[in-house]
Amino acid sequence: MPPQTPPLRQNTKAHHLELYRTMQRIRVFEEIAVEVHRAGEFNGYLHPSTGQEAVPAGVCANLRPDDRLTSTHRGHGHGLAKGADATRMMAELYGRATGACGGKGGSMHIADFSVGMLGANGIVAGGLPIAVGAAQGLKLLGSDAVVACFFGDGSTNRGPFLEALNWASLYKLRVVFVCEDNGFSAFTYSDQTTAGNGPPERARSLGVEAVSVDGNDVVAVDEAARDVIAAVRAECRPMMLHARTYRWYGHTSMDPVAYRRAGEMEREKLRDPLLLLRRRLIEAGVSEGDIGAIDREVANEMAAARDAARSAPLPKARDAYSDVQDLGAVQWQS
Amino acid sequence: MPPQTPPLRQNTKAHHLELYRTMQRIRVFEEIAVEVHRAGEFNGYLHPSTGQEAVPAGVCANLRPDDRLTSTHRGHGHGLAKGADATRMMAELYGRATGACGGKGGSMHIADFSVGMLGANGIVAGGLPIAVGAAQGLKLLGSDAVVACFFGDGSTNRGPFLEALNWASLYKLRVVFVCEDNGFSAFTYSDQTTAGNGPPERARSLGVEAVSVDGNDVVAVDEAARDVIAAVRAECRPMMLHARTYRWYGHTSMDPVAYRRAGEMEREKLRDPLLLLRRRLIEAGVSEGDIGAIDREVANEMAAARDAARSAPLPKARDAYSDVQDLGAVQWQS
Amino acid sequence: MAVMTFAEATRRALAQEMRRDGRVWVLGEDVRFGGVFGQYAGLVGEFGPDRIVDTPIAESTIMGAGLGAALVGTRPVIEMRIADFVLPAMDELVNQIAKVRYMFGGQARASVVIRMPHGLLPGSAAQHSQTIENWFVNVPGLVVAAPATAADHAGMLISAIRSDDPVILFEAKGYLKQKEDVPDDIEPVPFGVAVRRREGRDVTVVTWSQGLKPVLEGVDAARQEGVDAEVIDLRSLWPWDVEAVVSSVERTKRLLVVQEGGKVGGFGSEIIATVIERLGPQAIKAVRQIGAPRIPVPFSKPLEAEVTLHPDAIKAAIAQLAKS
Amino acid sequence: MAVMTFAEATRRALAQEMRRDGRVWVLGEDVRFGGVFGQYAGLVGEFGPDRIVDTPIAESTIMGAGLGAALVGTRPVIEMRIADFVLPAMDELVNQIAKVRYMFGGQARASVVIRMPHGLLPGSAAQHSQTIENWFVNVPGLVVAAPATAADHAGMLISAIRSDDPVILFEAKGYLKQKEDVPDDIEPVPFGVAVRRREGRDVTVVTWSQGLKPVLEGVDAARQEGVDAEVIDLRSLWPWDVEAVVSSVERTKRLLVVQEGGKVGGFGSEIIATVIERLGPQAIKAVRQIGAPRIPVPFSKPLEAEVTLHPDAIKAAIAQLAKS
Ligand SMILES: Cc1ncc(C[n+]2csc(CCOP(=O)(O)OP(=O)(O)O)c2C)c(N)n1
Ligand SMILES: Cc1ncc(C[n+]2csc(CCOP(=O)(O)OP(=O)(O)O)c2C)c(N)n1
Ligand SMILES: [Mg+2]
Ligand SMILES: [Mg+2]
Repeated sequence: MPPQTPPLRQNTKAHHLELYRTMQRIRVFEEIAVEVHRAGEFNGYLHPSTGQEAVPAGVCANLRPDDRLTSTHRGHGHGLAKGADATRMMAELYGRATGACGGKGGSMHIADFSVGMLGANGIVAGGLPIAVGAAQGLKLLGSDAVVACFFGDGSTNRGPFLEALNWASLYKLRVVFVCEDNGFSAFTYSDQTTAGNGPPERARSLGVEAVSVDGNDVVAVDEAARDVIAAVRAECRPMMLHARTYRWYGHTSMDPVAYRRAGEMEREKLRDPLLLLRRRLIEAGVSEGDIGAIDREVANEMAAARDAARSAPLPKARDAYSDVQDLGAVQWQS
Repeated sequence: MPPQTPPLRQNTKAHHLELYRTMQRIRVFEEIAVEVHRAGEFNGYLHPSTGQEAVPAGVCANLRPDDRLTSTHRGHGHGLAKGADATRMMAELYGRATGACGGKGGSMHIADFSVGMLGANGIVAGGLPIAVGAAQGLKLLGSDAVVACFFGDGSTNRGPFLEALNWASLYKLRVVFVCEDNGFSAFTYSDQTTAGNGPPERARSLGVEAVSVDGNDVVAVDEAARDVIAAVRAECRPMMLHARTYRWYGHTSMDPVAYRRAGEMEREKLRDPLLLLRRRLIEAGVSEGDIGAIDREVANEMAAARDAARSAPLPKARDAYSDVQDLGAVQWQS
Repeated sequence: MAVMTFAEATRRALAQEMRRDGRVWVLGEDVRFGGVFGQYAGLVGEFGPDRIVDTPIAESTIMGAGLGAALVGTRPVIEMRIADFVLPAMDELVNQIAKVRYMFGGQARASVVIRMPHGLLPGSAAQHSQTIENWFVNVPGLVVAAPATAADHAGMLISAIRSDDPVILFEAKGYLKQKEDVPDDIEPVPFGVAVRRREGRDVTVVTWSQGLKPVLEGVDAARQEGVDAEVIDLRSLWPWDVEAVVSSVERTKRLLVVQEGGKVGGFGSEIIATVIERLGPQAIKAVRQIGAPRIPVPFSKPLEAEVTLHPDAIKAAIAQLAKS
Repeated sequence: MAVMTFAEATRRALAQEMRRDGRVWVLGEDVRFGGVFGQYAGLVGEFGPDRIVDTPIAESTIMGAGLGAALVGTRPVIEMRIADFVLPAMDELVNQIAKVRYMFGGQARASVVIRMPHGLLPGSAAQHSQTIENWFVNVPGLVVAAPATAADHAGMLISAIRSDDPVILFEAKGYLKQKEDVPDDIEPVPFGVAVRRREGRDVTVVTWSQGLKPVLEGVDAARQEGVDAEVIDLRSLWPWDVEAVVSSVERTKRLLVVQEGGKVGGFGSEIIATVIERLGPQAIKAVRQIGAPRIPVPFSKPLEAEVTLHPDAIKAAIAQLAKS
C-alpha cells in the first residue's frame, strides 16, 4: 500500500457497497438510455460514460451536498453521483415537462442545481472557466465549499484548460480538476492530437498539484479523492485528479467505433470498474446475495425512471417562451 | 562560458557591430516615434519596445530572408530586425500613403511581407496560431523555412498559447517561440496574474523544449538563437527561447508608469542592452569612433525616415475602399 | 446526373479541387475519420494525413493556423464541425482573417474556406443549432454563402476554394445526409447570384439554406389556392443578389422573407431594409418576415417546433400578403 | 448636478452599488490600476483586491468565471476593456451566459454585467474600434444597452447590476473621457425606454450611443434651415422602445436611422424592418439609413473619416427625406 493511503473508513464494507451502488446506478441508467435512444424513443445526442463510472462515483463520494460540480457532454454519471434524481434525469433525456430542465436541455444540458450539479455542457472545456468562477464566488461569499470540475482528456487541448488552471492557482481557489482520461477525443484517439507528457504535467506547469489514479479502480479513486478534496478544502488551493479510464461505447450511442484498435475492448472489459469492485467485495466477504440485492434495487429504480419518463407529459409549446430573460422576453402567441 | 556556446563567428567583431546597429536602429526609431507621437504628429496607440531591443536583434540575426516572423502590438523592433524598411515603417506610423500598409494599419498593424514579417497584432497572443499555421503551410510546401513567433509574457495566460504550442509539437513544426518576458502585462506586473514557474515549464509540459537567456545581453540571445534556430530547422521541431528583459517606457508611449516599483528603472538602466554591448565592444578593442560612426549613421537614417514620413502624402479617401475583398466589395462614392 | 447526399456531393467537389491544386488541404477535428457528416470519408486514403489533417480540439488554433497557412501560400479548408463551434474561434476569424488584407494594405490574402454546417438538426438543442449568418454579413472582408441544394453546396465549395477571399460556407446541417441530384461534373457556382426556384407574380418570397424546402412546400400549397409566389433562393448572403430581389419585388410589390434563424437581428431585416431603401416604401404594398422567435433552440420536440419553419405558416403568410 | 467624465459617472455608480450589495464585484484586466479609461480609479482602495480583481489576460475565462461566480450567487461585473476583446470570449458569452437559464429550465440565472466600451476612438484602427451590437441583439437571453449620455451610462450600469438578466453595456468609448452633467444621486435608468432628445414633426431620426452627438449637430443645423427633425435616443437595443419609434414615424412618415457601426447587417436594418412590418410600407413616405460602409476601420485620418459620422451628411439626409 502506498504511504499516503488514508486510514480505513469506519465501515469500509458499507462504504464500498455504496460506491458499488453508485456505479451500478450509472451503468444501468445509461444502458437503458442507450437502448431506448437507439429504439428512437427520443432524439438528440447521447454520450454514454459506460466504463468510466468509477471516476464520478469515487470523487462524488467525497463531496458535501453544498460542494458544486461542473460537467461535460458525458455527464449522466456526474449528475447521478452528485445526487441528482434519476427519474428527473431520465425524463430530461425524453424531453419531458417533468425533466430536470423541463425538457429544454436534453442529455447534453442536464443540470440539477438543487444538488450542486451546475450543468452538463455541449462545449468541450466549457465547464472549466465556469468552475473556477464558481469557486471564486464561493470564496468571496466565505464558503469553504469545493468545486469538482470534470473534463475529458481531449479538452486539455483547448485554451480554457490553461486559462482556468492558471486562474485557480493564482487566486488559490477550491477546485478539484478531475480529468477523465478515456483515451478518446470523439472519433480520434487523443494521443494523436496531444503532445507532451499528459495532463498532470500541464497542471503542474500552471502551479496546480496533480495526482494520478487508476480511474477504473473506484476504491483508488475514492481514496485519492478523499485526500485531494480534503487538501483542497483545508489549504484553499486547486488540485488535479487525473484518472485513466476507458470509454466502452462510441462517442455517441450511435457510433459503432469502427476506429477502435483491435483487441482493446476485450482487454478493457476485464478492467470493468464494476467487475473489479465486485471481485474485491466478494474477497472481502460480501455475499453475492448482498450485491445481487443492490443490482435488483438499481434495476427497479432505473426501470421505474424509464417508465415514468415514458409516460410523463411533454412540455407545452408556450413553455418554449419561458426562462429566456425577464427584460425583453418575447411572448408566446398561440 | 557554458558548454553549449557555439564556435565564434568568423568575424565576431563585425557581427557584434551589426547587432549593435540593429539595436541602435530600433532604439532611435522608437525614441523618435515616441517624441513625435507625444507631440501629436499622429494619433493611435504606440507601444515602444525600448529596453528590449536585444531580443529581436539577436533572434533575427539568425533568420534567413525566407524565414517568417509573427509579431505583437509591440512590433517595431521585430520589423526592423527582420529587415523592414524604416522609412516605410515610420510612414505607416504617420498614416501615410507611402507607409508599409498604405496607412491602413498604423503602429499596431505594421507588416512587411516582402521580408517575411507577417504582421504586428492588436490582439494579445494573436500571432501564436498564425505562426504555427504558417509553419505547417511551409512544411506542406516542402520548405525548411522557420517561423519566429514573438509574444509577451502576458500572452502566456491566454488559451492560444497552449493550443499553439501543443499544435507545433504535435505536427513537428519549425517554430521558434520567442517569449519576450518584460515583466509587464500592460499596466500590471505579470507575476500578479501568472501562476506556476514560468513560460519554459509551460512549454515543456506541451512537449516543446525551452531555452532561457538573458534578454538584455544581445550576444547571449544571438548565440542561443543560433543554436535554437539551427535545431528547429534541422530537426523539424518547435522550441521556445525565453528571454528575460525589461520595458522602459509605459505600456504605451502615453503611460507614465505610475505603478512602477521604486528603484526598478534605475536598476534596469544599468542593464541597458546597448550599454552592455557597447562596453563589451570597447573591451574587445572596438573604438569609440567606430561605434560613434554607427550612431551617426543610424541617427541620420531615422531622422530621414521621420522627415520623409512627415512630408509624405496622406492616402485619399477612396483608398479606404480598396483591399477589403474581391467579391462583394463596396464602392467608393465621392 | 447522379443522386447522392449533400455530404457526398461536397466530398467529390473537394476531392476534385485537391487533385487540381496541391496547395489545397483540410484541417479540422475527426476529418481522417471522415468528418461528422461523412464529408471527408476516405479522403485521407487518397491525400494522406498531411493534407487531411486531424487536429486537436482547439477551434481558435484551427482557425488561426488556417490563416497562417494561407499567408505562406497554401489554401486551407477549415472545418468547424458545426457553426456553434466557431464561437471560440471568433477572434481568429473576425479580428484576423477578415482584416489581414486590409490592415496590411493589401500585402496579405487570407484565402481560406471555413466550412460551418449550421441550422436545425432535430434534437440538437441550444448549443448545437445556431444560425448566425448575419453576424458575418456584418463583418467586412468576409464572403458568406448559404446554399440550399446539394449541387449548390458542391459548386460553392469549389468557388470558395478558388476564391482569394476568405469564404464562410454555411452548409445546411439538416440536409447533409439527404439525397438530391448532382451533376457529374461539378461546376463552380458563383457568389452573389440568386436562383429563381419558382416563378410567380403575386408575392416575392426570399429565402436561403434550410429555408428553401419549407418555402417550396408552402409556395406550392399556396399555388393550389391560386396565389403565385416567386421564390428566390439567395444562395449567398454577402455578396447577395440585390437586383434579383429588387426587380422581383418591383413586379410583385409584396415581399416575404423566410429564414430558419432568429428573426430579430437576422439577415431578413437586412433584406427588407435594403429593398425599402432601394424602391422606397411607397412602391411596395406589403412586407413580412418569418423566422425563429428570439428564444434559444430547445431540446424537446414540441418546444423545438416553435423555432422550426412550418410550410403552413409560410402558405398562410403568402395568402395574407397577396390580399393586402 | 455636477460635471464629470462619463468614466467618473460610471465609477460613482459602481461604487454606490458595491456599497449597497456586498455580492457585487469586478473582474477584468488592469482594474486595480483603475481601468484603461479610469472607470475603476481608486476602487481597490475602498473594496479591496478580492472585489476589484485584476485578472490574467484571458478573456475566455474572465467571461466564463463571471458566469460561474453568478451561478453561486455573486453578482459579477465583467470588464472586457474594449468590445473587440469579447471575440475570444464569445463562446462563454453566447453559448453559456446567454443560454444557461434556458437550457437548464430556469434553474440558473446568469446575473452578470458585461462592460464593453465600443466604437470609434480616433486612431484605434481595425481591431480596436468595432461596433457589433446587432450580433447580441440576435442572441436570445441577452439585454443590450448602448447609452449616449454620461447620466445614462451611470444609470444603466446601476440597472444592469440590479438586473437578474445578463446585460451587455456598450459604453461609448469616444465619450468616456468627455464631461457632462450628471445628477448627484444617480438613479437607475430602465432598459427599453427611449428618450426624445429633440421634438420635431418633419423627420424621425433614431440613433444611440456614439450616434447621438453627430445627430444632434446635424438636426440642429437642419432646424436652422427650417426642417424640424425629432431625435430618438434608443439607449437600449434589446429590449428597444419600438413604440416610441413607431409612434413618431406615424406622425412624421419619414425615418432616418443613424448608427456609427457598419450599416450592412447592423441594428439600423432591424429598426427599419420592424417599423415597416408594424406600420406597413404605405404608411411611410421615406426611409434612410446612415452608417459606416462595409470596410474595416482604417488607421489613417482621411481613411478613418470614411467610417466616421459627419453632421453635414446627417443634415443633408434629413433635408432630402423632408422633401420626399
Ligand atoms: C468546442 C467544441 N469543439 C468540438 C466539440 C465536439 N465534441 C464533442 S465531445 C468531443 C470530444 C471530447 O473529448 P474529451 O474531452 O476527451 O471527452 P470525452 O468525449 O472523451 O468524454 C468533441 C470533439 C464540442 N462539443 N465543442
Ligand atoms: C485579447 C486581448 N486582451 C487584451 C488586450 C490589451 N492589451 C494589449 S497589450 C496587453 C499586455 C500584453 O502583455 P505582454 O503579452 O506581456 O506584452 P507586452 O505588452 O509586455 O509586450 C494587453 C492586456 C489585447 N490587445 N488583446
Ligand atoms: Mg476523452
Ligand atoms: Mg510583457
